Amino acid sequence: MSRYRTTLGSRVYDFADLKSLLAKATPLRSGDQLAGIAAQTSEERVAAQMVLADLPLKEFFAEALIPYETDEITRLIFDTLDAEAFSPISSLTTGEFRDWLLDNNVTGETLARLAPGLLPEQVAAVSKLMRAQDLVKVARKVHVVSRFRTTVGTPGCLSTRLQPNHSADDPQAITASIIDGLMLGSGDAVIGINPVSDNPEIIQTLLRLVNAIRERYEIPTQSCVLAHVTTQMDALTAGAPVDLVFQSIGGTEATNTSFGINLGILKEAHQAAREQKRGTVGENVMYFETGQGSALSANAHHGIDQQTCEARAYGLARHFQPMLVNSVVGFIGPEYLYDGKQILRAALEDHFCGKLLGLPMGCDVCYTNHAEADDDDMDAILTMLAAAGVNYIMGVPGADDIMLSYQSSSFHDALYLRSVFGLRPAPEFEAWFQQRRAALHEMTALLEA
Amino acid sequence: MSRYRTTLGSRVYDFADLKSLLAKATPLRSGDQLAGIAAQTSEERVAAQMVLADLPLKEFFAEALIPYETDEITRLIFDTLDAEAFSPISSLTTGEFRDWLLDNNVTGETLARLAPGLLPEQVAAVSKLMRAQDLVKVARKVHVVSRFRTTVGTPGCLSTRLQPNHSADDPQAITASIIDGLMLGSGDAVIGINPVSDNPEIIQTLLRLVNAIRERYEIPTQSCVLAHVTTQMDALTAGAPVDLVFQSIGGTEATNTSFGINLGILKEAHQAAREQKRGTVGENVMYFETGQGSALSANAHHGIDQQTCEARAYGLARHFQPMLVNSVVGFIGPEYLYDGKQILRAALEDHFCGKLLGLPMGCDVCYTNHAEADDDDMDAILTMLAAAGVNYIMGVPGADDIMLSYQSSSFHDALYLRSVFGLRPAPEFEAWFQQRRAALHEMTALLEA
Amino acid sequence: MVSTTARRIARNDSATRSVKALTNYTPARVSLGLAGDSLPTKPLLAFRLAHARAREAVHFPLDSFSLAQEFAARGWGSRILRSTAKNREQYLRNPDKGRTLNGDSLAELSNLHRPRRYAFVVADGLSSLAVHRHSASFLEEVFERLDFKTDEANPVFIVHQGRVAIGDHIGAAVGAELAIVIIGERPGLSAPDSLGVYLTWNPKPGRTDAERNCISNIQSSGLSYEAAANKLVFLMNEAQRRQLTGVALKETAAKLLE
Amino acid sequence: MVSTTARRIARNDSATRSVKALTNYTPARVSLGLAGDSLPTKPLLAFRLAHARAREAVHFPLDSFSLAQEFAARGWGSRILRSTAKNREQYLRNPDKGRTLNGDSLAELSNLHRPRRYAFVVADGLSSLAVHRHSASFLEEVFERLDFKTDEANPVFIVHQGRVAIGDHIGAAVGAELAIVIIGERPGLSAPDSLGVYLTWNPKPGRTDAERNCISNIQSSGLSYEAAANKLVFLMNEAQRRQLTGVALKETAAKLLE
Ligand code: B12
Ligand code: B12
Repeated sequence: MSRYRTTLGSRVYDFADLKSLLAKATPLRSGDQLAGIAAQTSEERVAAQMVLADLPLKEFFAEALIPYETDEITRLIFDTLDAEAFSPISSLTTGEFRDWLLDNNVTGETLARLAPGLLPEQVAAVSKLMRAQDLVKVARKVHVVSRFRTTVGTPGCLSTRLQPNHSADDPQAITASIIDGLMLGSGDAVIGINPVSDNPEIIQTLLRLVNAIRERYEIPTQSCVLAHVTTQMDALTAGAPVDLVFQSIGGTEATNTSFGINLGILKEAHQAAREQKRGTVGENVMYFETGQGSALSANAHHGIDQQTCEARAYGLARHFQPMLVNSVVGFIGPEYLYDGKQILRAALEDHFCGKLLGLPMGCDVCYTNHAEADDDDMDAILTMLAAAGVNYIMGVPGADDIMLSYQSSSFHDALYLRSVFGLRPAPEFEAWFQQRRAALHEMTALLEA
Repeated sequence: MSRYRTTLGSRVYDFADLKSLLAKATPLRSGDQLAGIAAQTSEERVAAQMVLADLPLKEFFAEALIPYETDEITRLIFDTLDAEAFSPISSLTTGEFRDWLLDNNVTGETLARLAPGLLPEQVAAVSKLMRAQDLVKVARKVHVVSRFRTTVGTPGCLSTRLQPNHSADDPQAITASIIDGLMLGSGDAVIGINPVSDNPEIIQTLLRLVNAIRERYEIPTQSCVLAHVTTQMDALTAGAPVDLVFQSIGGTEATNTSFGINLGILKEAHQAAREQKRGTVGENVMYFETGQGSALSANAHHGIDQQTCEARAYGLARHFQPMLVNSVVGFIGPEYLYDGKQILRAALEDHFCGKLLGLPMGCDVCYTNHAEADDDDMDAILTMLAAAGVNYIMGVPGADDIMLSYQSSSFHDALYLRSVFGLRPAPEFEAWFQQRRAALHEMTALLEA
Repeated sequence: MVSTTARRIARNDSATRSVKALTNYTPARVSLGLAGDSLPTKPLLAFRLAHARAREAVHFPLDSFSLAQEFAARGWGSRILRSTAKNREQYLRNPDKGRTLNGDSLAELSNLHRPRRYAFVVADGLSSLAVHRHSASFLEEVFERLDFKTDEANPVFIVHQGRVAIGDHIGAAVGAELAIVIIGERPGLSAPDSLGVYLTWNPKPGRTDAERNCISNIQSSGLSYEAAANKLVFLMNEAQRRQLTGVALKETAAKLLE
Repeated sequence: MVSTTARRIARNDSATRSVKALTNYTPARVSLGLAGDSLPTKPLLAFRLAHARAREAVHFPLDSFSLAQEFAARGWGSRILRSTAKNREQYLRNPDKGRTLNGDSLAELSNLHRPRRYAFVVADGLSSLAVHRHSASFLEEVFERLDFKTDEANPVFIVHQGRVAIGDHIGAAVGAELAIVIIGERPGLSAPDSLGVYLTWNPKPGRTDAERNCISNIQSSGLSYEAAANKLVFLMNEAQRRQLTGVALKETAAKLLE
């Protein structure tokens, strides 16, 4: 008989351990079903939530989901935890933690102070108890501001990553998309290209391309080419202009191994990028992408539900004071998040968990063509995330990424959110935009070169 | 070969008539599938939308979906149409109408002037072309204000219907729910009881009950008991205090026949209620509920899609300058709106169409236990509707209507929206609430009586 | 802001005390408290549990055999019929299938046709639970008040996957003046077992709901069997007298809250 | 507000003219114009049409027979294999099933085991369209550049419902040093037919993606067959020389945009 147990009516619900309790308490999603760890019935799910609600937060310190010895992320998280920061909530259960988070006296500042004391697992746990509206309400209290050449995440701002990908890394094509985005006010979080190639020479060319545009038009923003981190490091070493260093990360060591990275590589990259001193208003230099399902997809989830794995990825990310973190929430496919409903829920959870853990969270609001979702679902996610105070979203021409083959948010989508919620771009970028708007169409000159 | 025709690739799409074009252009929903009128494939749906987009708005005047001779709603709509009001858009196609609606120079005032010139079918048609975000963006321009003892629908306000139903019409139980709602700031749109009984004596008792509470505590609001309109008229004649007169209405004469009403009955009721002169700040006296699916459910849809039927119900409603109109969007069940996604889409369409036709639209954001939906879906709908500027939502204790057996929005949900969007109750009610809040708990005295 | 005020009030001790008291007066979810402006965790989870269960209740199958036995134990005849809805999924997505009898059932009724006053129909509707819990006891009260005996020739019709309008078909098929459909209402969070009664004069396919009367919420915190039976019998008598049911007929039998 | 500005700019005539020009440079959905701050109706409907079609493309079944014939016409041997995913629904919801061979296919491979350099695998992945359109022409370019002949003993493996990692199983089963998986990438709105290539040294079940290299977006507005073949052959040679694939191996063969 386990410690995680309850009786509802005539049925006894017994949960083997903390990780299966967390998995069963998670709102329904295909990935956890695929992993065979989801609740079998809705009642079982509620039973797990009830047990979880009564679980003292302290107990999470006693039961590492992946042993300290075998996982460097577990080690990183436990070794850097700030026990002092945790003390205001040390007596609470997970359910009481939810109530406390919703309390109007618990402000963004309170939560910012709390962040370093929180385990990702505690944050994942409380998110499982929350309604969508709770995830919005609490997240919007927290403002995590990051800075490089723009200031992203201040209240009242919504930034965008301009994502001008092309299926052959054609510089002119990429330039055309960049111009299109800039003219529509996009690109203040980063101009970030996913290169189709892993060829180091091409990566350098793209880095120089964006840098040249940025310098020529004095655009206050940062650039990034989202190749594998090792390829970016090669480019940096070769003298290419690297602003932000990107990497996909996961919440278990094994996931990251499958991505060809580890803590050491990330630390090196972080240090190298900081030493470039290319930022003007700040020195947040890392850009991370995450997403529910990547651990399971790599058979690296250790029986942990995908949302908890995701929160652990944030536990890793926060170590690097990143400029940008976003979940690419609907990016992989229906095997992890089946439809618009599951993508919405995951988007809100990810944003909430990231913010609570102190990260400058954006979101790639997106879906693939094999998922059960469409643009209406994206509108709901965008709207809820804007209400939740998301730092940034993607800006992809017409929402169609012609290289990554999925649909993200468009430049127009950002305008929708800005107009409905009265949001503005990062202040540096907005000032530039105001000054330069008349001349912006001259940028097409770049294409004649 | 019909006029409604297009070729996509190698496929020819031919739509028999306007109503089937409208049906095929509608976003997927179970009701239209049930009726056998939905598009068979997504491509066919887009084909229909393309043909519809190219259709001049004028042509809607030429083809009444239900013949003038056989349907009194068609007659009402055509007979009262204001051709002058329509003139600014008389040259547009449906697709151009969408673009025009989104234009920032087209303000709420422009749209208010346009309303009397619009056919419900034109509004339904353009809504089918719109994304969810468009439905939000256009609707939020329009402010339809209505007044009785409170002013509902002004910018920055979100009101609630307090819905204190009880499964045996127990006055104490109902009073307890009213007190609970008032204490949480609910009830400024109306205190509206659905009586489980159709017994005229009981209806009168309930009317007197709410009236007494309202008078004793000087609450600036209106009351309503949502029995059949004929039963309310009996009560009014018998001298019971009737503020607003309620009725469920549909968009075809046959639907209304199945509801036991017709235009004549509604006109009588409207006049009788106005003659009471019980309003203080205005004389909007009607409360209508609608909802996609009711026509089909009564086999009274004439092969018209459920969303167009719904818009026609608004075409009927606007004739009575109602105080409140709301779609009970997820109320009936999955046979008409299958899941949270379909309910969300319908809610936004209904709100948009109603507002465009000049109605003070609220929404009963709700679902039944046989539908594929849950509270997270409601949060998305609530959030999007608040962004769209909905006039009011329901306030049901704990979201659980113990008599109607469905889940609506709770008092807490309204607080969520008010806090996230900075919205306030109707001004008269808010002033009262500020003054009386300290004394509100004394209302429990009512229960001892 | 109202929200702030409301919170303050709910926290005010004396207020909290009196707010608690509200739960004595109604089974509705009142006095849930506030976490900030939001629902606290406990009532939130209670709500979710109720939702999980109500969703299950929709799918409980009707055990018509045991229901027929219950009826038989009371000396009543019954017949088990089926609508054209083959299963719950079909029933839910296509209400018309729940409104018509399948071929076998129709055939079975053909030799039952003869002029008669009543056709009593008990249908699962959206809650077989309601039918199992309440239909026998309720019918007992009704039959007591009526000059009426069920037997093999005048059975209670038990219907699988039925909707209200199936009473029109049954009533017409057996030649009844009045169809009385006793049906499981959709399960709610607080009452998964609520029974409704729909009364139709001169039942035949095509009748609209405007031509029926309804008595709803027969369940433990709703209408009692006695009160409901009083109302029904009143309506049945009036229907017979005025030869109609529906909007024009109002139930004025019962006093408030008996 | 940026939105207002952007609108003004897009309406500015000269701006509009130059914005139009952007479409000459990229197939991306640029210069879509503005209706207010929103997407105008025409590009909105074009987007929806593309979505409807891309969703269909996911479900086009692989016609392995005609593909094998195409290969045979070029003098290549081939074998048709199946993963354990029985149908598309299973394939989509359970990627692991697309990563393992079914019993029959495994058995078929057992007599093919012998040391060999390459196992070429052509799998439908998420787009059989991509495989049908590009795999033969692409492989032609590859084979031209390689000292390699396919035949019955060294066939191209055509896989139904396959994922990238199925190359590990096939490669191991037939004893290959290198598995080259040519697979349909997920269909996008603009390219429903994009082909990807994944290269794995010493393939065996359990390899991670960090141990592979990838060449992506072989399609009409992406990488040409020639450029892709150059990259692939470069990587294959380097893999053989350094006895590894994956993160440590960078493709430095091709110049920019050849
Ligand atoms: C989905 C996807 C992912 C998912 C994979 C998880 C999953 N279950 O699918 C996630 C988000 C985890 C991911 C991560 C990365 N990806 Co990726 N990914 C894709 C994408 C969009 C689709 C792949 C697809 O459809 N495969 C076909 C299906 C049928 O097969 P599958 O077996 O289901 O898919 C497997 C492979 O796609 C593999 N995979 C995914 N990405 C990569 C990258 C590399 C280098 C390798 C070897 C394998 C690999 O993961 C899947 C599961 O095993 C492609 C772009 C495209 N249009 O194809 C990019 C793409 C393949 N990825 C790319 C990159 C760079 C990465 C990262 C290295 C980014 C980074 N800096 O961290 C990481 C790490 C990859 C790794 N070593 O695991 C590049 C590869 C460039 C190159 N020529 O090497 C591509 C082309 C996109 C791009 N241009 O940025 N990716
Ligand atoms: C769903 C519903 C509706 C839907 C019906 C459409 C549909 N396809 O289901 C809509 C929204 C259209 C509706 C309308 C009205 N309803 Co109604 N409805 C209900 C509800 C919530 C559930 C019914 C149910 O589960 N039935 C069981 C299923 C298995 O059977 P069914 O065949 O699918 O359902 C049919 C009947 O329910 C019928 N029906 C629905 N309402 C009414 C009302 C009356 C008086 C009659 C005779 C029939 C009827 O319509 C359905 C389709 O034919 C009940 C409350 C409850 N808890 O049961 C109220 C309820 C039955 N309705 C009620 C009322 C008052 C009305 C209206 C008269 C309100 C008004 N002022 O206009 C209108 C018009 C009714 C009419 N004559 O058609 C009252 C009846 C009170 C009484 N004792 O007479 C109830 C009890 C709720 C209430 N207290 O307000 N309703």
